[in-house]
Amino acid sequence: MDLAFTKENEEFRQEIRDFLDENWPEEKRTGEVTEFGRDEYIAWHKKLAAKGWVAPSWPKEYGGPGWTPTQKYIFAEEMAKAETFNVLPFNIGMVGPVIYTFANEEQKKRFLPATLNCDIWWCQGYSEPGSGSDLASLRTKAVRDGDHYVVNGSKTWTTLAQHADWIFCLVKTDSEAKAQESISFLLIDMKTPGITVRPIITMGGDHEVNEVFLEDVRVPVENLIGEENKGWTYAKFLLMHERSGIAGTHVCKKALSRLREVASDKSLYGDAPILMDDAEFRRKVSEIEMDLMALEYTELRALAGEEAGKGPGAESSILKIRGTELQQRISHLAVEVAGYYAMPFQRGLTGNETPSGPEHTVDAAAGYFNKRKTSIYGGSNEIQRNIIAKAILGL
Amino acid sequence: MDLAFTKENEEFRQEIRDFLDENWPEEKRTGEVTEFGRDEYIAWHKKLAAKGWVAPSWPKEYGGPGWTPTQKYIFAEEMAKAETFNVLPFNIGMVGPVIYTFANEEQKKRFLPATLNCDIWWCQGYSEPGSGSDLASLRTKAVRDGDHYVVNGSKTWTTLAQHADWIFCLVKTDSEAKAQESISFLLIDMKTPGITVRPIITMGGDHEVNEVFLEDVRVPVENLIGEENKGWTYAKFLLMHERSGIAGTHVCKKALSRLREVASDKSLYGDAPILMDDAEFRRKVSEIEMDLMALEYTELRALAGEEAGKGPGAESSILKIRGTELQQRISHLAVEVAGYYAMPFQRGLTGNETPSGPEHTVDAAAGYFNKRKTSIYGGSNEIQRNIIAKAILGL
Amino acid sequence: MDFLFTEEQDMFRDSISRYVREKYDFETRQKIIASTDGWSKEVWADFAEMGLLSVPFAEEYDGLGGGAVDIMVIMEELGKGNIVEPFLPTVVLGGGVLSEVGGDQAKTLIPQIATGELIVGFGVAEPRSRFDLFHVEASAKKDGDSYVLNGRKAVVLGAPIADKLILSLRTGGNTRDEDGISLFVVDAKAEGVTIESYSTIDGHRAGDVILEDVKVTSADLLGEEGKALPIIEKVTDQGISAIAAEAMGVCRKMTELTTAYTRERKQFGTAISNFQVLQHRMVDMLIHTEEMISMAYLGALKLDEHPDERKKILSAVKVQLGKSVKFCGESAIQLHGGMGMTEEMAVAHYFMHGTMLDVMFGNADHHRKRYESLM
Amino acid sequence: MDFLFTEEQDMFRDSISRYVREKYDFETRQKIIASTDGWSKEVWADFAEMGLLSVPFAEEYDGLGGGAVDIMVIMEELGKGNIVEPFLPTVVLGGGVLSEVGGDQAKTLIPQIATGELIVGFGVAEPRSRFDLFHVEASAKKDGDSYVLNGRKAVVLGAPIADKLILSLRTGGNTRDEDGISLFVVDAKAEGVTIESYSTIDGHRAGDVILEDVKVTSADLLGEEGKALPIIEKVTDQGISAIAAEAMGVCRKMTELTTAYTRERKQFGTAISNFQVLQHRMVDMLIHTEEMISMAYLGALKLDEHPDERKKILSAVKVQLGKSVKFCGESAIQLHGGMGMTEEMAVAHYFMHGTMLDVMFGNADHHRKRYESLM
Repeated sequence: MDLAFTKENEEFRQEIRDFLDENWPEEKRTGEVTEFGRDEYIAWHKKLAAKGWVAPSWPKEYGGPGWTPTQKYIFAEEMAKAETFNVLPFNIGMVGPVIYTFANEEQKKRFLPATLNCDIWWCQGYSEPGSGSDLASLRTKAVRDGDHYVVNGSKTWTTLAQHADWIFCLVKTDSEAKAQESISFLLIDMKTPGITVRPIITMGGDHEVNEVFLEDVRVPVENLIGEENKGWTYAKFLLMHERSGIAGTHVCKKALSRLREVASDKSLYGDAPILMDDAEFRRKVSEIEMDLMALEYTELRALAGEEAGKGPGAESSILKIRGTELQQRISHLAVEVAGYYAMPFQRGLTGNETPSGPEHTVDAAAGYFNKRKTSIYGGSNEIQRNIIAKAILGL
Repeated sequence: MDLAFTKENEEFRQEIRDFLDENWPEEKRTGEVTEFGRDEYIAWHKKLAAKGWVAPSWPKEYGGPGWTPTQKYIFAEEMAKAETFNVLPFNIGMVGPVIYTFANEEQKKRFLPATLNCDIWWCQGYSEPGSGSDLASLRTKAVRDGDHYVVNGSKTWTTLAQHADWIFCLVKTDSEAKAQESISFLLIDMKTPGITVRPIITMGGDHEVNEVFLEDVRVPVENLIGEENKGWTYAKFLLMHERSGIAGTHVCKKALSRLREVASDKSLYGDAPILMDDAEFRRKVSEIEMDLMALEYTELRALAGEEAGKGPGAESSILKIRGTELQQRISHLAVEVAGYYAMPFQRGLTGNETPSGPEHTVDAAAGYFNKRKTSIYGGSNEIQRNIIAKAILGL
Repeated sequence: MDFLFTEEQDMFRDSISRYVREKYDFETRQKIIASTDGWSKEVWADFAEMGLLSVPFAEEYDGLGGGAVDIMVIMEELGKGNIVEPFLPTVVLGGGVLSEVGGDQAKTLIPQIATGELIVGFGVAEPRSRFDLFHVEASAKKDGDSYVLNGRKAVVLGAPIADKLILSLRTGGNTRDEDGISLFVVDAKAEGVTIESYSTIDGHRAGDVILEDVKVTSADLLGEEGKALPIIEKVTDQGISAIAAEAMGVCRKMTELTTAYTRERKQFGTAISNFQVLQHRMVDMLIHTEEMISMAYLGALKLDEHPDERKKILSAVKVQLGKSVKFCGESAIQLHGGMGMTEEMAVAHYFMHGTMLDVMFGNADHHRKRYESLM
Repeated sequence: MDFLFTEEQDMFRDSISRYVREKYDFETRQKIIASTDGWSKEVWADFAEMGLLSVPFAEEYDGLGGGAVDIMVIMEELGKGNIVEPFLPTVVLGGGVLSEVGGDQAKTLIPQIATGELIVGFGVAEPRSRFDLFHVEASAKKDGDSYVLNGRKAVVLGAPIADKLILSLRTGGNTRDEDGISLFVVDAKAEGVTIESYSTIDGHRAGDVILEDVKVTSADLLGEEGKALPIIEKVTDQGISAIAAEAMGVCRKMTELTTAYTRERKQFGTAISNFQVLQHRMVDMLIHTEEMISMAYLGALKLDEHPDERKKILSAVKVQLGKSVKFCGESAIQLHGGMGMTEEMAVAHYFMHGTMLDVMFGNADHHRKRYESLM
C-alpha cells in the first residue's frame, strides 16, 4: 500500500500542466462557468482533440490516449485545478462509447471522428415528460415507413439542445412489447424538419435544458444503432459507462479553495473581521475539507480496484451520492459567503452592467439553485441508494 | 394569542411548588434516576396519591384532580424542574384508563383504587419475542377451561416486571380469526403459578426490562376486561392515550441545564478553560436549547388545541420524534462533557466504591446507551413517521 | 395562555387568502415580476383598500392599532401567495421605524403609507457590514441645520420603487461603534442619490443606494442623533418576526405542493408518494413547518420583551427559519425532481424566496452567534 | 499509488480472522470480560506465538519491522473480533514510545513485549486535562539521580493488568506548557503507586493511577527530560491510526450484523429489510464504513509525514471515526430494535466499543479544532 505516484506518473502530470499553462491561460481560470459560448467551447474541445486528450476513456483505436486509470485521474485532477471547461459529456462519455461498442463499421466511420472532434455537438434524448428515473415508461414512437422511421413524441431535460447538431434518442419501435424489448437507439439530425426545441428556464435564470418536440420526423433507417428493439441494452450500457470523475472531487476542492480565498480577502471586509476567522464558518469549511478527503480516497480506492481489473460497479453510486452532496454544500456555503449580495439577480437579464456586489457574489444564489440538479439527474440520489441496497448490500 | 398564564394558573403553579418544596427536598433533586428502589418509589407515589395529584389525566370520579390541560402542563413542568420520580406509567397512563373505560363495575371497584394508590404495581404484557412494532403477530394463547383461562406464551421488554404485582396482557383467545378479532385483554396476578421473570440486561448494565414466561397459567375469567376477542380495541385505545408529556421537554431542559452547570464549573477545569467557553460546545448547547424551544411551543400549541376540544391526534407523533431525538442528543452531549471519564464503568458491578471521575461522569455513557431505547419503544420513530404520513399528510 | 386568533385576524387571513386565490395566482405573479416596475400598483391599492397597510399603526396616525400577531397573520398569507409587493420595507420596516421615533415625520409619512401613497425603501446593510447592524461606514456630516450624506447602502429593500428611503448613517464614532449611528429619511429622487436597481433573485425589487453629497435637513433625522442602533435592532427584530410568519406560509405551501405533486407523479408504475423514503422526507418537511409555526408564534409574542430577551428569542426564530426553509425547500425541489428546478413551477419560486429569507436580517449562523452571546 | 496488501499482511489478516472464528467467539469474549482479570493470558500467549506482538518493532529488538499498514491489518481484525486484550496500550502505545525513544529501556522492554511477557499501561490523560496532551499536572521532581512522582493520571489504558506503566509527568514549567513534559516508565507495583481499577464500559481494563512520592531513577526517564510532548503526540497519532483501523472493523461488523438481522426479522408479514427507509439507512451505514476505511488507509499512510501534516491528517481521521462509529452504531441499534439494546447481542458491544473509540485520544470536536488550527 503506497500513496506516492510513480515517477512516470509525476512526469505525466507535468506534461499536462505544461500543456494547460500554454493553452489555458491564467485569466481563464475564473471558477465554474455555467453559461459559456458554443464557439469558445468547441475551440477548446478541438484543441484537446488535436492533442489526442479529449477522450481519456476511449480505446486507442478510436482516438483515446490509452491511459491507465491513474493517468486519467491525474488528467482530471489537473483539468479541474486549472478550471478548464468540462469535456462535452454527450459526445465523449455517452454517445461515443455506444457507437464504438454497438454501431456498424459504416456508422463508426461516419460518426466517431466527428464526435471525437466535436464537429457534431450531440445532445441526449432519454428523459420524457412523465418519465424521469423510470426509463421503461418512454412513449416517443418510431414507426417504420420504407427506409425511414417516422418519429413522434417529445424529450425533456435535454441539456444544451440549443447548441446541438444531433440528438441520440431512445424511441419505442414496438408498442406492444414491454419496455425492455421495444426500445431502439436512434441518431437524429437536429436539422430534420419536425424538430422544435423549447428552452426550459431553471431557477436562477439558467438556460441549460430544453424540451425537444418531434413531429413526424423522418429518420433514415441507417441511423439506427445496433438492432431494433435492443436499445434498452445500449441505454443501460451508457448509464453505467464513464462513471469516473462522477464524484467531482477536484472541482469541489477548487470551488472550496476559491471560497476560502474570498473569505480571507481583507479588502472585502475592511474594518470587519474576515469571514474565515468566524469559528462557525471555519468549522463548515473544515468539515467539507475533511469530507472531501474521505471522498477522494474512496475514489482512489475505487480507481485502484479498476486498475486491478475490477470494472466500475455500484461503488460509483457512493461517489455520486457523496460527491453531489458536497457540491451542494459548497454551493450553499457560497451563498453564506455572499451575505446580502446573494440577493440581487446580477446576471443575464440586466445585460452587461457591473454587478453591485463583489464578483464572487454574482453566481452565488444561482449556483446554489442550479446545484440542486446534481442530486436529481443521472439517477436521483434516492435511486442510487436503491441501487446500492440491491447491488452491494443484497437487500 | 397570548403567552401569559392566568393569575389562577400562576397560583396553581405556586401550590405545586410549595408541595414539592415540602415533600421533595433539595437533596433528592439530583438528575435522572434510571435505577431506583421499589419502596422509595411507592412511597412517593402514595404521597402524590394522598394529595390527589397522582393521576392528572384521570376523570375526577375515579380519582383524578380535574385539571385543565394547562394545569396538567404546569404540573408536569414543575415535577420535571424538581426532578421527581416519574409517576408509574403502567398504572396511571396505561391500565388505569383501560379499566375505567372498558371494565365492568366490579372490576373498577376491585382494581381502580389499588391502581391509583399503587397498592398494585402493574407491568405491561404487550410485546412478544418476534413481535415488536407489529402487535398483530402476537402468539401468547389463552384457552378457556371452565371459569379460567389457561395462558401459555411469553412476553418481552416488560419494564420493571421484577417489581410488579400484576401484569396486563394481550392474549390470543381465538387462534383462527385474524389478529384484530382474536385478541383479549387479561389481568394476571404475577404470583400465579407458572409465571417466570427473566431479567434482560441492556447496554450499560441496566436491568429495566424482562422477559415474562407464562406456562399453563390459570387466570379466572373475571379478570377479562371487556369482551373476549375485543382486546385489540382496548390495546389501541391505550396506545393513543396519555400522550401528553411525551415530548419530555422539561426533563430535557433540566438535563441540559445540568450539563451547562458542569461545563461552567471552574473547579472541574482548573487551569484549563471551562468547556462552556469552547465555541463548538456552546454551539451544540445553543442548538439544543433552540430546538427545545421549538418543541416546547409545538407542545403548547397541541395543548391549546386539546384545551379547545381537539383530542390528542397524530401531532403527538411529532412530539415523540423530536422529543426523543433531543433526549438522545443531550445524552450524547453528556458523553462529550465527561471526556475520558466516559470510559470507566463506574456503577453497578463495582458496588459502592467511589467513582474515579467526577459525579457527572458516572452515568454519562450508560445514559447515552440507555436513551437509544427512546426512538425504539412506544412505536419506533420510523413507525411514528409512518403514522404521520398516513394520518396527517394522507399519503 | 392561548394561541387563538381574534375574529378580526381571521377576517384578514380570509380576505388575503381570497385575494391571492382570485387575483394573484402564479401566472399573475410571474407577469408582475417580469414587468418593468416589478410590482403592481393595482395590488398595492387593493391592499390599501383592504386596510392591510394601516394595520400596525397607532390610531393617532389613522392606523388600526394592530400588533405583532396581526402582522403575522398578514405576512403568512403574503408568504403563501409569494407576493412581491413591498409590504415588508414599507409597512413593517419603514413604518416600524416611524412608529418607533414618532414626531413630525411619523405624523406626515405614516398616513401616506397607510393609504398606499408612499413606498419606503429600507437600508441598513453595507458592502462590508455583512449582517452587523452596527457596522456603518456611510456618513452623515452635520453642516449647520443640515446633513451631508455620503456612502453606499447595500441591497436596500424596495429602493427602486420607493418614494422615500430610510437609511442608517454614521454621524459619529468609528465604523463599528454602536454609538453614533443615526436614521435618516431621504427622498429617493434627491440630488446626489443614485440607485443601482435590480430584482432580487426571488423577484422582489431592491437596489444599492449611492449617496454623493446628498443634502438633508435635521428634520429628516429620525429620532435622536447617534442613538439609532437600539431602534434599528428593534425594527429588524420586528422584520424577523414578519418574515418568520412569511416563512411559515412558504413552508406550508412547499409541503402542500410536494405532497400533491408526489401523489400525481407516477414512476415505476405507482405514485411516488408511495415510496417510504419520500413519505418520511415529507413528514420531516411537515415537522420543520410545524417548528417554524411554533417559533413564529413565539417571536411575535416576544417582540415587546426586554431587548436582551427579545433579541435572544428572535435570533432563535431566525435560526429556525434558516433550518426550516432550507430543509423544506431542498426537499421540495428534490421530490419534484427536474420539474421543481424549472421557473414554470411555483415551488421553485417558494424555494428561491425562502432561501432569501434566510439571508435577510442575518443568516442562521449570524443569529446562532447572537443567541449565544445572550445565553 | 496502490492500495494492495502484501502476502504477509493477508496472512496476518487470515490468521487473526481464523483465530477469532475458532477461539474468540462472542460467548468466549463475554466470559473473558466477566472474569476477574478481565482478559485472557492464553489469548495473549497465542497472539505472541502468532507473532502479532512483535510486528511493529525493529529487527534489533527481535521485531518483524512492520509498519503502520501492518498494524492496520491487525487492528481491523481485532476490531472485528471486538477483542479486549491490551494490544493497544502494550504494543501500539507502550511499544510505540519505546521504539521512539530507544535506549536501554527499549532494549530491555521491547523484547519482553514481543514475547508476551510484559503488559504495559499507558497514561497521558488527567482529571482536568480533557484531551489536551500538554495539560500535565502530575509531577516528577528531580532529586539527585532519582525522581519523585506525584499526582493522578486518569483512565490509564491497561493499568490494572500492567506490569509497567508509561506515564507523562511534568518535570518543569506550568500546567499547560508544551515544554517540561517527560515520559517515565513506572513499575505498576512500585511503592506509592495506587491503581483504582475498573472495566471500561466496553469491557476493557483501565484505571486511574495515583502516584504518591513514587521514587524512580533517571534510567526510568524515557527520552530527553522535558521534551516528551512531540513523542506523545506522535505515538498518540499512531494510536489514532490503530483505532481507526479498529473502527473500520467495528463499522463493517455493525453493518453486516444489521443487514443480516433485518433480513431475518419479520414485521407486518415481511422481512424488515424490505422497508425502503431501513434500506437507505443501511446504505448510509455502508457509506460511513467506506469513508472510515478510506480515512484509515490515509491515516496509516501519512504517519511518517512532517508533524503538522501528520497531525492534520490524523485529526481528520479521528473526526471521521467519530462520525462513522456514531452513525453506524446508532443506526445498528435502531434497526435491531429492542434486541440491539441487550447485552446478549454482539451488536450492542460493537456499539459500546465504537463509542469509546470516539472518546479515546480526543473526540471528534477536539480533532476538528486541531485540524482547523493547522488548515
